[in-house]
Formats: sequence, structure tokens, C-alpha cells
Amino acid sequence: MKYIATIEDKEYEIEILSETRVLIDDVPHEIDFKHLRQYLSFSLLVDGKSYETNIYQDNSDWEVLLRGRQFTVNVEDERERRLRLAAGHISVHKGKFVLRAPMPGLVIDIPVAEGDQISKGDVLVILESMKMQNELTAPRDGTVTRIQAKVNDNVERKESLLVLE
Amino acid sequence: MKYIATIEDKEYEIEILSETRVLIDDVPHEIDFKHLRQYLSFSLLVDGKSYETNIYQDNSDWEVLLRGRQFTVNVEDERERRLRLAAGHISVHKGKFVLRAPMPGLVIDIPVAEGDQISKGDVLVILESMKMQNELTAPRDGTVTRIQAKVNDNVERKESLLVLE
Amino acid sequence: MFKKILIANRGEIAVRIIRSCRELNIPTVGVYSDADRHNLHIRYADEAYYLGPSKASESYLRGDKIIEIAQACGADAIHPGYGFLAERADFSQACQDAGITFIGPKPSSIAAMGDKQAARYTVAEAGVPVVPGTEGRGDLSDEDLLRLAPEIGFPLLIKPSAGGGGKGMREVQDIRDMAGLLTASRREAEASFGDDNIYLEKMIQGARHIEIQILADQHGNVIHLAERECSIQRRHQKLLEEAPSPFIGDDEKLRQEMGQVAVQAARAVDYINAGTIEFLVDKDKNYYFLEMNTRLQVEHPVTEAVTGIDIVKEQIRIAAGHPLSRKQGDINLNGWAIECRINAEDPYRGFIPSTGMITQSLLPAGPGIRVDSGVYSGYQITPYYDALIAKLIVHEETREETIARMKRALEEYRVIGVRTNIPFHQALLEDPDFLAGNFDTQFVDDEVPPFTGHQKDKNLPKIAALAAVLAAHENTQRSAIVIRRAQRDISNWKWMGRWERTNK
Amino acid sequence: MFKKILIANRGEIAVRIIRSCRELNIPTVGVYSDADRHNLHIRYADEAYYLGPSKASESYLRGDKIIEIAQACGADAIHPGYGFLAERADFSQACQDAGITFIGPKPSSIAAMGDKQAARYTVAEAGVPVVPGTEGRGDLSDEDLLRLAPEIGFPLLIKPSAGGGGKGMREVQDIRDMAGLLTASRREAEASFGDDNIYLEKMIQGARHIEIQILADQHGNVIHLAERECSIQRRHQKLLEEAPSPFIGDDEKLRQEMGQVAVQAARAVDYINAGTIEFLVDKDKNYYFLEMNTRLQVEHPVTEAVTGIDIVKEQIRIAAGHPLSRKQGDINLNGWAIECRINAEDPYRGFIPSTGMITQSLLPAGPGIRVDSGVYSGYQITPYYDALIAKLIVHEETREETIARMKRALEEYRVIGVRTNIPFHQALLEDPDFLAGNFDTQFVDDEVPPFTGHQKDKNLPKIAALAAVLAAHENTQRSAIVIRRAQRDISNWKWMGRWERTNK
Repeated sequence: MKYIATIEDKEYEIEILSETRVLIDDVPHEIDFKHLRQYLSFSLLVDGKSYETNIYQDNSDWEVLLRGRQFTVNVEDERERRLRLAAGHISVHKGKFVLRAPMPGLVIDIPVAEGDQISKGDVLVILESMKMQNELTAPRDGTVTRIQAKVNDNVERKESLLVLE
Repeated sequence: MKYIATIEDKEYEIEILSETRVLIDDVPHEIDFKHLRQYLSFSLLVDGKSYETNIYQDNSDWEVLLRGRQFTVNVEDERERRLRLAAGHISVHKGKFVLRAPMPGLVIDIPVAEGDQISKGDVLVILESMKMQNELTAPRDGTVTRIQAKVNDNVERKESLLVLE
Repeated sequence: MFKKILIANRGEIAVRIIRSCRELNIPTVGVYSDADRHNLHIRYADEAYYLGPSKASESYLRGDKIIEIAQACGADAIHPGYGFLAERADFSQACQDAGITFIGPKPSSIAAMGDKQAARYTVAEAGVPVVPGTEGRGDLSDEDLLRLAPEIGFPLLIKPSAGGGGKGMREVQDIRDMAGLLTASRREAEASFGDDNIYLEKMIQGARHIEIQILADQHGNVIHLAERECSIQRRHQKLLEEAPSPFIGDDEKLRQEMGQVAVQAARAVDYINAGTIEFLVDKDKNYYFLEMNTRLQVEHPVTEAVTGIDIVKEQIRIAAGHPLSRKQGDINLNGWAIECRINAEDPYRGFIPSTGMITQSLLPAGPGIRVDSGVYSGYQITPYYDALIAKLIVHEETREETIARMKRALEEYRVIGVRTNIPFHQALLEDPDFLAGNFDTQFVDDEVPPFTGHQKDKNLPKIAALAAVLAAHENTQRSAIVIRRAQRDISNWKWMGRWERTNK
Repeated sequence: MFKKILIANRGEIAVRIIRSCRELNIPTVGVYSDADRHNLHIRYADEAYYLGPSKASESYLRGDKIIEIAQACGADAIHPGYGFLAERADFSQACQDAGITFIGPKPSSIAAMGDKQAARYTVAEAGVPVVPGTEGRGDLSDEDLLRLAPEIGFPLLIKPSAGGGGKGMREVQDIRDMAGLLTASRREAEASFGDDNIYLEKMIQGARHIEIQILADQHGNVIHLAERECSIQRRHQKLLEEAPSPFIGDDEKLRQEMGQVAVQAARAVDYINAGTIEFLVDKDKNYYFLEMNTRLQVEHPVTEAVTGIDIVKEQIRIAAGHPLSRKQGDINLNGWAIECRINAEDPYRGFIPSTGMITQSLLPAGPGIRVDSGVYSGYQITPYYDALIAKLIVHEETREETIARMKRALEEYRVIGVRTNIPFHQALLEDPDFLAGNFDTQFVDDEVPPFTGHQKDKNLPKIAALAAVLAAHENTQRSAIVIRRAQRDISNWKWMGRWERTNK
């Protein structure tokens, strides 16, 4: 079975040949993958190198905790990718971006207006939570097409605040 | 609902009046019982006193870990007890006792024979496991009615070794 | 000694205080808000009582209710921890009025140090150097502050009079930005402390934040436990602290001199119990009084590690009237200690707080490691309190060895389900300037590189990708089994059986 | 320094060694048997290779395979830990022959101390006092031993020549029991060490087991790190160790004298690396050489706590040819440390081992606590290896405070799913004779009271009963819901809803 794993912008093509052999970008590796699923604890040996990881699914992505770092990995198999490409979603970075509240909190400020052209890194919303004021910034350039929250709103986690296109 | 809880030979009659009130041997107590079931973590407040426990079911008994000690608690409700008493099982300490291997191991010695009268504390089987020779003793007086293992047997956990009546 | 101590706090610090009480064989009382019923401090306390709704103003800040509970359950002392009521003179006074010992300084000492402006004036009078600012001028209006600012010079800091922990603080680089920053600072000060008074202070460029821990008993003895370096801050929030300070290093003369000045500052307000004098130290080793924290500090464990003194036990003994167990000459520093504050926040996305359930919390262990935490597997992080989920403290002989041990501990530490700032600490501990001891309080804001790519093993993303694929693959196989079970596809069952056997 | 170290061990000690290697920035190689693929030492090592079936004789005792793996992966040093191959002169020799550094003493030193009888003879020649016995007479038959026994006098001990860890040891009170005990001892010795040679030793009544940790480099420097007291043993298995010894206490003269004698014993066999000289000390402070352990000891962490020295790092530095980082005069003892060995065994049922899965393992934390362990939530305890699941080490200033801290730690420690000896340690730490320091090596067998009822809180069984009833009640309600769901019993749903809300 062949899969495509994406971390940020980098893609890895991984083919599972057997329980102990894989190809990563066409390079063969000996592997041994063992887990205590209930405890989210995974041990992976790759050509003798040992990696302890914790893996769990968050929405459609996989969260992989490895040596203190957390990687968000998108995994598709060949068939899924073909279907998605055929449907025209060529890039995950185009199209609508919905800014959702990463935690419950109080909206302190929304320093943008509908129609504003904004750049990656611009502050879109200031949200107070856990005794701190937090700046939610734009993940990419775009236009604010819709603002769904207003100052002084108490918002729930994952509530959509505004839309960027 | 009324329950009878037994720890070793001591019985406690516990009646649940509501989510926050119980009678223990007819004495009323205010309680608050909160848990993270998945993590076997229970917090119990009794008249303001706080107890952290870990509870899990092992066969028909409940194992309760409390301040470093582990209690094995048998719980029956009134109906179960009535049925059991009606069926004539008056005491749990009479009748057949089956000695089972508490862990996998190698039978080193069985210093008793079928028909032997033995006393509480007598060694029935010596089992080697985890680099140690372990003496399995009689939990009460009785007669060895059947021996099911022999010296040099490799036995599994919970395998029955002999019967005491 | 006390019959029973109520801990008027929550989280890691409540747990930490309960631990010392238990070791002193003193029963403890925990109090909890709606959000905290299952928290460790409640499960570890001997008694526990409900305080109120989750918002701090309706629970942990309700001094009246807390005193009521203490009286009802027979607690004869209250430990306030840090934050919440710890630096409220009125609460200390109310305890005294109710016949309950407040484990901390007298109301008058808290008041004298609590108003940051007044404190600067008091210690300056006692001969302690302070950073130039608007001290001794009382509460000023925005107009006054705007007028005085050019006298002090830029850059300068706006600080809440009632402040602490960096909340409400603002840097001003240019007078044109100042009006807006004054408004923002007052708003945050009002929200955090219920007091919108602010003052100005010159900003010392390239300064280090170095503080002295002191202990003072009721018999006139005051000693210091040397310094902690807390220059690693992000927006005035401390992130990593160490003892001793790499800046002071072997300069025993400076260490003792600052210690003596700290003792002097404590004496100026007739201080009793544990306290901390914060200094800014410039590159020429001039030091300036910044403020005094009249309570236990978050970072007290690094001092405990190098001195061998349990500061919380000392606090309790002092409050019970015991004389200090040690004289200044008995204090020796052994080895080096570093504390990393582990916050539930995402360093990859501007450090925004991360809420949700910690599905697994796996602590680092082995030699020289201490974890102070109030969280556990199954803990729900709520938006009501701060983002600190644990303090990781390591101790070894030299700074270099301590850093190596901390790196090992950070790698072992697993907090699953929420994001933490562990990668931030990992990046910091690889930074050449940090390793060389070359940093100031601006270091993190200015210098720390992005967190990606600091790992020596460049293969990590590839391995993460592989791990995710294997987990996903197995999930697919599992689903396939369920579907094909109906179709009695025996061959697939076999494969699955092998997979399960090797992976269970 | 080494390029890569292979750890020829498993469990807590393999993890402990990996931790020090990581802090020294040396890559590690783990090896595993079938039973241990998911163990911590494999997950924490940088590389991991399969060794063989679960039985130690087919995996961790296969020196040949281990050297093969080391050569294949480029490891230039092997750390043997304790047990398994740690005291096998032939393995040390084989490493040397293969050009791999064995992190431990030379083969000749291991051989000289490995035969317990020969060792007694050697050190006695060097002027070190030994317990009277059959030393210097070679391997004797049962007949010879039966004949010599009355000369030594009863009670006496039968000990395996190749022994260690109490395995195969038997006490003889009366010559009539001796023949059977000789057989049993030889059988256990053969099973444990593959060598059924045994010898006799007079039993010192009321003796204490006190041992001296030494460090010796390749440049002729030998120092001692003072003593550990290990008198708390059950059937010659150590259960609790402390440093310093409450028996030696302030007798600095005795401490230094025993230390010097230990250095002398080490020099007698040209010793290099870390080692331990075990002594029996009678009530008049006469001390007798018992044996030398030519390896890292299980209980080394208590010495690390009071000296501040990481013994494993020192071992590695010594093996790499570095001189000792400290002289004898640099060794100072700070505070008090105690280690409790946490075994998977049931103290209420004759200490029989407990196998099965540890469904949750929750570590104690906070100040002064160290846990060395190879287990975790989800760990499966197998019958192949020993019952030690963790070592709990605490450090405080005085013995009394250290005991109080240990009691607190034992209460916090949760191992769910298997039985442990934690209640044994709790009972021991309440025992007045233990608290007073009045005990000898027979103390646990003779004196420790039953474990029930040692708790001050007499209500605990009642609370346990209540907790079980509440858990059972809730289970019943849950089942009832499932049954009644079909019957659409709305009222019950409501009740359940409330229950779930308040309990989730």
C-alpha cells in the first residue's frame, strides 16, 4: 500500500511492502512497529534506530510526538489522493481559511474589517484566556471576507471567528 | 439501595440514600464521589475528609487502593445476599478451596499428599518464578482432596494446582 | 505547630504545599472551584471543601469564604501560595482578625511592598538603589505620566502599581505610542488586579533579572539564600530560572553584597517569612531594586535544590514562631539547578494557550529530576486559570551538566492531548548564547530562533511521517477487517492476526 | 569518550544507564528478549537489536551474541549493569578480546572477587578482617562441609561461591537440618549461577550490613564515597537502603577507617571502576569483610543523593581513561537518603510475586524524590526476570525528615493492576525500632509486625468498603440503563444523566 504523508509543505511517499519493510521516497528501510495503543505509546525501530513516539488522531490529521517535538501529519493513500486531485482541490493552502478560537475566551479586539487585505502574520483577533491576551494571527496572505465574532463576545473553543479567502 | 461490603471477615452495611448521602452501619454521612473512570482514579469526600482511591474489579471482587494499602472488597446487594443465603452458601470460608498458581512458574516441590490433613499456613506447593522460590500456603485448615500438578510442571497463571476441602 | 493548614490556592503550588505539610505531619484542607473538584490538590488534601464557581473572583479570590471554611473545619493557619490572595494585605489582616495564622508576612509589610511605587520609595530611603522612575510621586494621571516620560527617557516601562507576573506591563519606545499603551496597561491592570494605577520606570538596556531569596523569622533573624537568575522571559513572563546566576558566577563578593542589600530591603518593611527581592543588574554589575514579592515564588525550587532547604517547611516553621534553623554562615550552594516552566501553549503558533484534556501525562524520572505539577492523565485544562501545567527542575553539579540533564528530561516528558512549550525550551537549550550565559531579559523576544530545525537529528520529520503512516495503515486494516468480516475473508484475518500479535 | 555504548541489561538499570549516557551525549544501544520489545530501555535507547527468547540464558546471558551486536553496530563500549553478565570475568575478557571496552573492572579483578571463598582469602591476606568460615579451603563436598560445620559453630550460613543477591543462601541453626539445606542451596545456586559450589560462614548475631562504595581510576587513584546501610533484608534480599548508616551516625572515625579498609581491599585485587565492599558490623563496631560486588549496585542512588556524584557517569569516564574528578578530601555528605525497593509481590500473602499488567503507574513527585524504574502504564510483568519494578529514593536533611518524605512518597505512588510491597515499606517506616535505628539483618524476618492496622487512620477499611460500594452501585446503574433503555424508562435516564454529569 502506498501513502503520501505531508508535514507542513513537505511530502513523503511511503510504501508499506510488508510488516517489516517500507520504502520512503523509494529508499528501502527495515522497520519494526510496536505499540500500546490504549496508552498512545508507540515504539518504532527503523534500520535499528529506536524512536519512541506518541500518536493520536486529531480531526483528519495525525499528531506525532517525537523527542519533545509535535508533528502534525496529513496522511492520504493513493486512492484518496487521486480522488481529491480529480475533485480539483489541488492545494490545501488555497481556498477558504476559517479562523477558529483555539480555546474558550473573551474577544478583546478585532483589528481588521471585512474586505481588508491582510498579510501572513497580521493580527486578526485578540482573545483573552488563561489570564493572558493572545494574538491570533493570519496563517497566510488573503482577504477578510467575513467577521463572525465581535468585541466582548465570550466564544467557545473551535467557534469560528472570521473567514479569510 | 442497600449493600453489604466485606473486607476479610468484617462486614459493612452501606445504604445509598442519594447521590450525596449514605448510611454506613446506620450512621449517616455526607459524601461526594467523583471519578475519572478511564484512569481508575476516584476521589471520595466523606463528611469533608478527602480520600483518593483507585478502584478496579478483579473477578467478582473490587480492588481498592487507598493510601498505599490495597483492600479486596466483596460487594453484594440485599437481593444477591438473600439469594445466596437461600441457596445455602452460608459462609464463604467453608467448602472447596482451589489453590491456583498466582503466577506462571515451575513447580519445585509439593510437600503434601492427597488425603493429608493440613493446617492454615502449611506449605502446599513451592513454585519458582521471577528468580525466586515461592511458598504457596494453605489459607485455612482442611484436607487435601486432589493434587492436579506435579513436580517440574511448568504451570500457567491461575492454573489449579490442588484442592482443599 | 499548627493543628491544620488550609491551602488557599490550586494547581501545582497547592500540591507542593500539601506535600510539605504532610511531611511535617500537619493535616491539610483544600478548597475548590467548580472546575477543580477532581484536581490533585483536592485528592491529596486531608479535607476538601467547595468554594464557588470557576471564575477566580467567585472562588479563589473570596477571602471571606475561605476564612469561613477555615473556622468551620478548625484550621488554625492558611497558606496562600502565590497569586490569588497571596499579596493582599487585607486578607492577611482578615486572617489575623479571625485568629488564624497567615503563613506569610504581616499586613503592613505586604502593603508597604504591594504598592510597587511606594515600595521603591521606601527601599530607596533605606539606601537600596532603585531604577529611576516615577517613584514617590503617588498615583498619576495619563497626562502627568506623558509629561514625566521624557524626563525619565526612552525606552521606558509602564507598570501596574499592584502588579506582578508581567501582567499589564508595556514597553514604550517612543512617546507617540505611549497614550495607547497607557490605556492598554490600565485595562489589563484593572482586569488582573482590580486596580488600574500605573507608574513609569526607566528601561535598563541589556539588563538581567536576578533575585535574592530571603527568610526572616519572628525573632529578628533575616538571612538570604543567594540568587536566582530569571532573565529568560517572554513578555515579562518568566520561562526558565536558574540558581546560581551564570552572570554572577564566581563573583562571591557581588553575591554577598546583593544578599546583604536584600536583607536590608526586607528589614526596611519589618519583613517576616519567605520573600524575594528582585533586582535588575546591568552589564557593569550595577544592580537596582525592582520590587519585592512578599510570598513564595513560582521558581523557589531551584533555590531549594542548591541549598538543600525546603522553603515551604521553613515558611510554616517561621509562621509557627520557630527561629530560623540556619544562620547565614550555614548556607552553602551545592551544584547547579534549572527550572523550566511547562505551559500549555503552542510555541509554533505565537504561544497561544492550549485547552483540552491531557490524555496522558508521562513524567521524566531518574537522577536529579523534580517535577512539581497539578496535572495528570485525564486532566482537563480550562480557560479559567493560568497556563502553567508543571515545573521541571533539574539539579547537577555544573551548569553544563545541568543543561544536559534538562535536555534529557524534556525529551522524556510527554504531555499528550494538548500543546506545550517543551519545544521552546529544547530550542533555548541549544542556543549558543544561552549556553554561554550571554542573555538579558529581552533575549527571548529578540533572539530565540524558530523552533523547527533545532534538532540534531534531521530525520525526525521523516520518522514522524512514517509513524503516522503506520498508525493510519493499521487503522485502515482494522476497518477493513470489520467490513470483510461479513464477507468471511479468511486470508485477511490471518494477516491481521499476525499484525495484532506483534503489536499488542 | 566512547562513540556508542551498548547496555547489556534490561529494566530499571538499563534505563538508568541510558539516562547518564544521554546526558554525556553518547549514543546508546539497547538489546531485548522476546518479552522486552516494548520496554522502556528499548524505547529510550538510540538503537535497539533483538537478542533472543525471553529466558535469560537465551538472551541477556548470551555474551557472544551481545558482542556480535556491538561489533555490527559499532559500539565501542559495553555497560553490563548489575546481574546477568556484570560479574562474569569471561565476558569482561571476551569484550577485551573483541576490542570493546567493558565498563567495569579487569577480568582478573572480577575473577578474584567472583569466587566468594577465594575473595575472602585474598583480602584476609591483605589485612582485611573476614567472618570466620571455610575460606581458603577450596570447593568442598557436602561431607566435608558437614564435618567442618561444628568447628565454625551454629548458627551458620551456607553461601554459593558464585553468589550474590541472597540467592541460594541458607541459614543453618542445627546440624540435623544441614544436609537438606546443603542440597537446597546447591540446587538454587546451580539454577541461578550455573555453579553449585558452596561454602560456610559463621553467622554474626545481631549484625548490620554496611557497605562502602569505592571508585578507582586507571591512574592508581582509589577513593571511597562513604557507606550505605542495607540491614533491612528479607531472606537476604535487600529491601531498604540508606546513606549514611544510622549505626555509624556521627562516628566519623569509624566511617573513615572502614572507608580506608575498603580502599585497601580494592587495591588488593588491582581494582578499577566502581565497586562495593560489603561488611558485617557487630554491635561492638567490629567489622568483617563479607564480599565485594565488582559492579554497580542496585542501591547506588542513595550514595549519589548524599555525595552529589553521578556514579554511572563516573564509571563511563573511568572506563574512558579519565582520572577521577574528585579526591578523597572533596567528598562531603549532604543530608540523608533512603531507597525503598518496590517489588511486584504481595506482602499480605508471603511476598509471592505478582504478575500481570500494570494498568496505571502514577509516580510520586515534588521535592527530594527520585524514581528509577523500567515500568509504565501498560507494562506486562512476566515471570522471566526479577520482581523489582522500581526504586524510590528520597533525600532530605535529617533521617527523620527523610523518613517523613518517604512516607509521603509511598502514599502518592500508585501501581494499579498488580500487588506491590508498598504496604510493607509503610509498616516498616512506622516501626519504633526502625525509627530509632535499632535493627539488624534479621530484623524483617523476626520483627516486622503484620501490615494490617499500621495505618493511623482506623477508618480506612470502612472508606474502602464505601468506595467499592459506590463503584459497584454505579456499575449496576449503568447496566440497568442498558436494560431499561429498551423499555424507555425516562425517569431513570434522568437520574443517570445527573450521575454522569457529576462524575465525568
